Amino acid sequence: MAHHALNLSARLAGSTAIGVMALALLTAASDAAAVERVTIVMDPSAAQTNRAWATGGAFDLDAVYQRLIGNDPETGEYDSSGLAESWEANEDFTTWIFRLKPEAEWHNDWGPVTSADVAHSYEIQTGPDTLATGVASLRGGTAEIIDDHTISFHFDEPKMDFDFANAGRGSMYIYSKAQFDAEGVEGYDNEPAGTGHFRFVEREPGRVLLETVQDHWSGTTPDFNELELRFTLEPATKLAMLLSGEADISVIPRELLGDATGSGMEVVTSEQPSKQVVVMPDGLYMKEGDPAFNPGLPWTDVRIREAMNRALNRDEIVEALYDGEAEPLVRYGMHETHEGYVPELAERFEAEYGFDPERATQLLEEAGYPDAFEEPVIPIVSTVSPGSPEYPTMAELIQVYFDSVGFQTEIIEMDWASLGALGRGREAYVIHPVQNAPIRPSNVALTNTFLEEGSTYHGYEDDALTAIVEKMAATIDPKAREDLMREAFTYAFENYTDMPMVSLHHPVAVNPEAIVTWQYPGVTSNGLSHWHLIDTVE
Amino acid sequence: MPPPAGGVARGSGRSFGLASRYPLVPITILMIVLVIPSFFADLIAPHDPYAASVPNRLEPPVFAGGTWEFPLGTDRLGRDILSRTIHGAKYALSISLVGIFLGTILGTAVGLAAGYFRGWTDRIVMRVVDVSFALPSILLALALAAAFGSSFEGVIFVVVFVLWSYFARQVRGEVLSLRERDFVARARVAGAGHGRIIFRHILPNVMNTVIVLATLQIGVVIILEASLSFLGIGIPRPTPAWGLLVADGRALVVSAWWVSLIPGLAILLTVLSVNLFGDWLRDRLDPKLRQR
Amino acid sequence: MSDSNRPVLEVENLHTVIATQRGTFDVVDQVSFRLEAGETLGIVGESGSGKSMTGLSLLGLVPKPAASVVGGRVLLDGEDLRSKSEAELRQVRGRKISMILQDPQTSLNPAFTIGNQLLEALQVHERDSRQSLRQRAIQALRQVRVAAPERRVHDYPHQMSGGMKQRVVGAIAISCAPRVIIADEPTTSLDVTIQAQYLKLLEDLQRETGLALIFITHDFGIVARICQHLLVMYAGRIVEAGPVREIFNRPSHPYTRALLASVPTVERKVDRLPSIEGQPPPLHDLPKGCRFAPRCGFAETRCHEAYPGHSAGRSGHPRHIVNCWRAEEI
Amino acid sequence: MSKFFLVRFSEAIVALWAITVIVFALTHLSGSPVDALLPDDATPEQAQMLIEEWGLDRPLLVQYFTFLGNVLQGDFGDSLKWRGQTAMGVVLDHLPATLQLGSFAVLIGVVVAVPLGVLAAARKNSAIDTSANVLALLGQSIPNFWLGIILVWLFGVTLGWLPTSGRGGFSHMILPAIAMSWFQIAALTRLTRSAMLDVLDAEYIKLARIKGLGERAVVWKHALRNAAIVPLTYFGVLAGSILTGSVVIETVFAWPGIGWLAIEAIRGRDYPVVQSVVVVFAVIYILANLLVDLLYAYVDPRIRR
Repeated sequence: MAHHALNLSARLAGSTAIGVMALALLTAASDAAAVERVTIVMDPSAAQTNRAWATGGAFDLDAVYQRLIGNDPETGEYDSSGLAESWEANEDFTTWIFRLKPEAEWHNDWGPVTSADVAHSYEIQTGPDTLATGVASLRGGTAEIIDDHTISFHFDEPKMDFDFANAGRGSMYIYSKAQFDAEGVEGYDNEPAGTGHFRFVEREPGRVLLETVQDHWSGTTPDFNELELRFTLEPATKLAMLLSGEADISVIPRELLGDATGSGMEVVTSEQPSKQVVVMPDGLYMKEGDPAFNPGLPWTDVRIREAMNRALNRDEIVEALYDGEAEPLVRYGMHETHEGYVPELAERFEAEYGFDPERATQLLEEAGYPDAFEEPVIPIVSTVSPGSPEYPTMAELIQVYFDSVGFQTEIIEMDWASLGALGRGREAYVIHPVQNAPIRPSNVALTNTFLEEGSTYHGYEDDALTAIVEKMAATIDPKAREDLMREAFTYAFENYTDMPMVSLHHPVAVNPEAIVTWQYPGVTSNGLSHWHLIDTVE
Repeated sequence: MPPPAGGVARGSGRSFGLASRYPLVPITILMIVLVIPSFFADLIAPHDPYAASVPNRLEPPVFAGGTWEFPLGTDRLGRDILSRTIHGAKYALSISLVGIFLGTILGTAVGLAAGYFRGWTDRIVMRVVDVSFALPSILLALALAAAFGSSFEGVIFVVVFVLWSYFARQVRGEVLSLRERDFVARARVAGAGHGRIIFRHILPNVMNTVIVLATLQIGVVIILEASLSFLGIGIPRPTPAWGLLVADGRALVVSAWWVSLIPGLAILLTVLSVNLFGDWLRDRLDPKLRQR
Repeated sequence: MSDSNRPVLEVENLHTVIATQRGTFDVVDQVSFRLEAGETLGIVGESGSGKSMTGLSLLGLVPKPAASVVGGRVLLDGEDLRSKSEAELRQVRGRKISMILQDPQTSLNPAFTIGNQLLEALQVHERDSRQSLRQRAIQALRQVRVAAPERRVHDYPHQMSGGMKQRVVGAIAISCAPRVIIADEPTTSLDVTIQAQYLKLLEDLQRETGLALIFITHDFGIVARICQHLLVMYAGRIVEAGPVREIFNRPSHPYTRALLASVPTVERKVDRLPSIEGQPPPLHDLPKGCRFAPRCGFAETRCHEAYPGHSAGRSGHPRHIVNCWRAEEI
Repeated sequence: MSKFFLVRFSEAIVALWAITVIVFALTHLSGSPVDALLPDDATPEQAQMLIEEWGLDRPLLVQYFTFLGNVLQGDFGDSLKWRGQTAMGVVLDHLPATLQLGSFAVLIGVVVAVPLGVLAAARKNSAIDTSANVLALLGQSIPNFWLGIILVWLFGVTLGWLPTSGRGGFSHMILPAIAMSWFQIAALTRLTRSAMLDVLDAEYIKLARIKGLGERAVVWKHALRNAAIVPLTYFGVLAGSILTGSVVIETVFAWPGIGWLAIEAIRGRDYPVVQSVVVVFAVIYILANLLVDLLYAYVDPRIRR
């Protein structure tokens, strides 16, 4: 009997082994043909749904649905690769007109794309239950259908970033009105029909399967038949999937890229930087009369903020957190491809922000904290944010630097949402990392970062800067705007509103046996786009 | 997260032979890996466990091509893994001791009351125990961490939550049978009050069981702490708690395996020895076994 | 006594040891006896005297791995069981020699019906149709006077009384019609009336089947009632052996005498062995000489120095043997 | 019998109710879904609109009774994170994956641990006993996520024998099930062994040998049938640990079950889904323990009446 049981398990193991071998043979056989299915493994998006307006921007069906405005795959600039062939705003940016491509058509025979679809999409995406990113840039307009392929939006106030809201980082994906009229929103849930290069096949827990639309209306067709998205959180597992051939493309943390290339994989990165990372001394609600102002925060003192910056050895940070693969960041929200770029700041950076622990200690002394810093303790948030696996290590490293110049610090573990809640409650009296992903137009970045009604993850507010940014937001004249932006960036630079860390491209690891290359600019919130440009091995 | 060493301790009656033959081996390992480092970490550890040195990051251990400067290698920030693992013993020991102490006291008290008074007390207590068994502890831990942030106290709370109901159930069972025994009846006839019967007559008789069970939970608690760290709700960094060290280094399992392997070995050795020692203790203390 | 017949069971110098942490010790030593068909042999002794272990040694079922039979011969119908392999021994157990255990409450497996357990005993040894084996099982129950055996086979042990269970154990023992049954204190845990019934049953069975019985007990009343021969054991060795009547009339070993002293008439039932001053010696600390010497009122120097050999019992009966230096003096 | 089950049933309902209260309180304590689901650059105004839309600004008690009222009608609300699906629907979508993996893990546990425990007991202090001892101790000494990752690398990447992760054919189940059952194997082996040792000393085992039964029948039929009650008790605990274990294992192996779902939901503050997960889990736990009671009666005829 005892032997019997052992035999049973031996037989079980045997049959499993045979099964595995058969499986291996099958995969080997299909390898001979061109790549049939491209599998990408990535972190699960925050919201798994077919409704784009119920996501914060990382939308699983980005390859299925399209927006009005496209982005150039190389430069990331707006182009006509979206559903609109052209668009323009009037002089004071209160009216925007979009002309749609007449040849664009819906999957599953829902007909051509019309202005009615756009008006319908605008309505559902700006509803009260929307989670969409930048919805403030969308709201407040009335859609006017001029003809089947022309639509305009009218606003009471200038809406200068409406194009941004309709391009890569925006979430204004266009949904079919015809499908909605026929099936309601459940139609989107069950059998979503888009206009992109890939058609929805099925969504299962942990996985989305898409198929290539043959003879796509745009005239281009990807060279593979299926696109599979797999969602996995564990970095080691994502790497394992790539190395075992289960995934062709893997979105893994930078520190694992070396492991991937060491095993024969290759790294593809976004054409443009896809995000800027800073560490934010939050909770600086310093506008006159703000009840949330906390004078007890040491970093209300600009000298302390400079000392914090001086304490950081940015070369080491790049080395330790980004494997040396990152560009230095000079000013959060500022980028040379956008308005208001101040080139001199880069030159001043070393002198004013450079690593200088002695200067930092001296600044502490000047600010009234001689002989190191007893009280209060500076809370550094260690958090996990999707797409930023390095944050916890960053918190530890910052603590090391801070401690070494005389700060007293503690690390507080907090999930990203709880940090947001602190900000919303205007009591984010903590130091924490935050990112600008993708790098947004300067006006969006400035209003988001420095105004009270901006994002809850930013907390530097003072009267002078608020005045500059509000004035900029209300200004239409391009030259005047440019000047105000430069003024705002310079002011922020000189007042050490944050600790600039790095500017990053978005890398993915690919299996060279399946993937030749993939060109994407890095303009979406998770950095990925232009799925049809995945080029597979013939 | 593993369940408490459920029936493992209870009912497992007789231990494997190894422990009873060589009780000194697990005790020695425990001393070396857990106890001595806990008390003398500052003396033994070659480096400050928090001192980072980026240029020395991810140095391999000396037996894998590293240098004696960092005998067991360094982590992402160039911190000495040997020193961090040595200091980690403190946290392993304190979490286990505090968590098990509180969980045991609470569970034993409740179990004593339920088993002794029976009736409604018992019914209510056992329903609460049922609820706490049916409530997934890991979700509780996640919710608590989201509400209050993760902390040493939070980990202790989860440990106590996992353990108390288990102890309550075991102790109640023992008490139910004890209270029918002659010496309890005699004490009652002699006019002893409830308090006296419970503390003088019943408690001493369940103590052995409780001590053995508590010892065997040390391993459970250390593994639990590791699971909580895996979920990012364990002891906050940069504290070098073993679970956190293993969880933190897990992504580097291929290229810098030592980051998670070394603290992992510390966990393995400790839990292994604790279980062996617990087996030995059970052989010693369990009266049912002594007859044999 | 029919000396012309070959004995059913002949045991020579049986030697069983037990290994403990303190070393290896004799639990059964120099035990020899013979048993003829239809005969009943009683073995008496205090707890730990090795009487149960002797029974188990005969079957080769001493608790492993601690204990093992290391010497002697056990001839059952002329075949030496000691030279048989475990597989061959299994053929003998239950079929030629069987055993009834002390506690009926625990000797039946609670998880199976008694019919199942009876049937199993038969199936091991008999190649016959399930149906006819079933009939034999019922027949065995009937033999042990279980009422309505056809219905009882479906019962679980917990549905029966203690006496009834012991009958079932008896039925299992006789089901394959063995030559020898070892009954290890089978009536100790039964109350007095049931005990008497059970003894009667054993006697009846013995008469019907001619089997030989080894009756392990500490109750001289029972010995007097059903045994023809008797072994008195102390600390693993036989101290006195012989026909019951001869030993009762002329007990020759001080130990036997002490035992019998508290049993004035053979008719009186005694539940426990009468108390004798002192404790039997622990296995790990056996005296060098006579093992009873430390408790013996007659002990002299030689008793403490060497173990006495066999000598004739005081009755003068040829099979009455005693191991005592002073057997003739006292 | 029916009274017994009636009492058990009503107690289960009360327990479930208590669990909903605790979970409701905890999830609401843990923060607002708005913070978890909105993008980083969402404005406070956008957050406020959502709070009103989802009714999160109403008193907690009002929210609880609304929830309870809906639950009594079988409605656990709509998921906030998996928009377009009901909360219970999301849970039921993920449940089969966990049940499949969980039952396979339990099966592995039983198939490995019970024979191992039996053999270890039957040949006490033999090589098998020692190996079982070592295995059991090792199983309890390694954090399961770490074991999971090592299994992935060894069998998924280095040897390439098995898929690393995800749900698919039978082969996908092997590694996660082993990682999940590892600890259980350890516990179950020890339990079975000690229960067997107790039983092997019993008189009826002696009697079975006296009958001339072979060791196999003695050990595997007579002893195991009686020893089985102890590992069976553990089955109840096992059922309870499936979800707990699955949280970690499903994350490592990207297995889309309710353990993974539970984490996602609690991180996304998706109250309706968290509540549904917990209720489903509690129901599974209660059912499993009911099943254990029934199996008891099968194994031990003394309880049957």
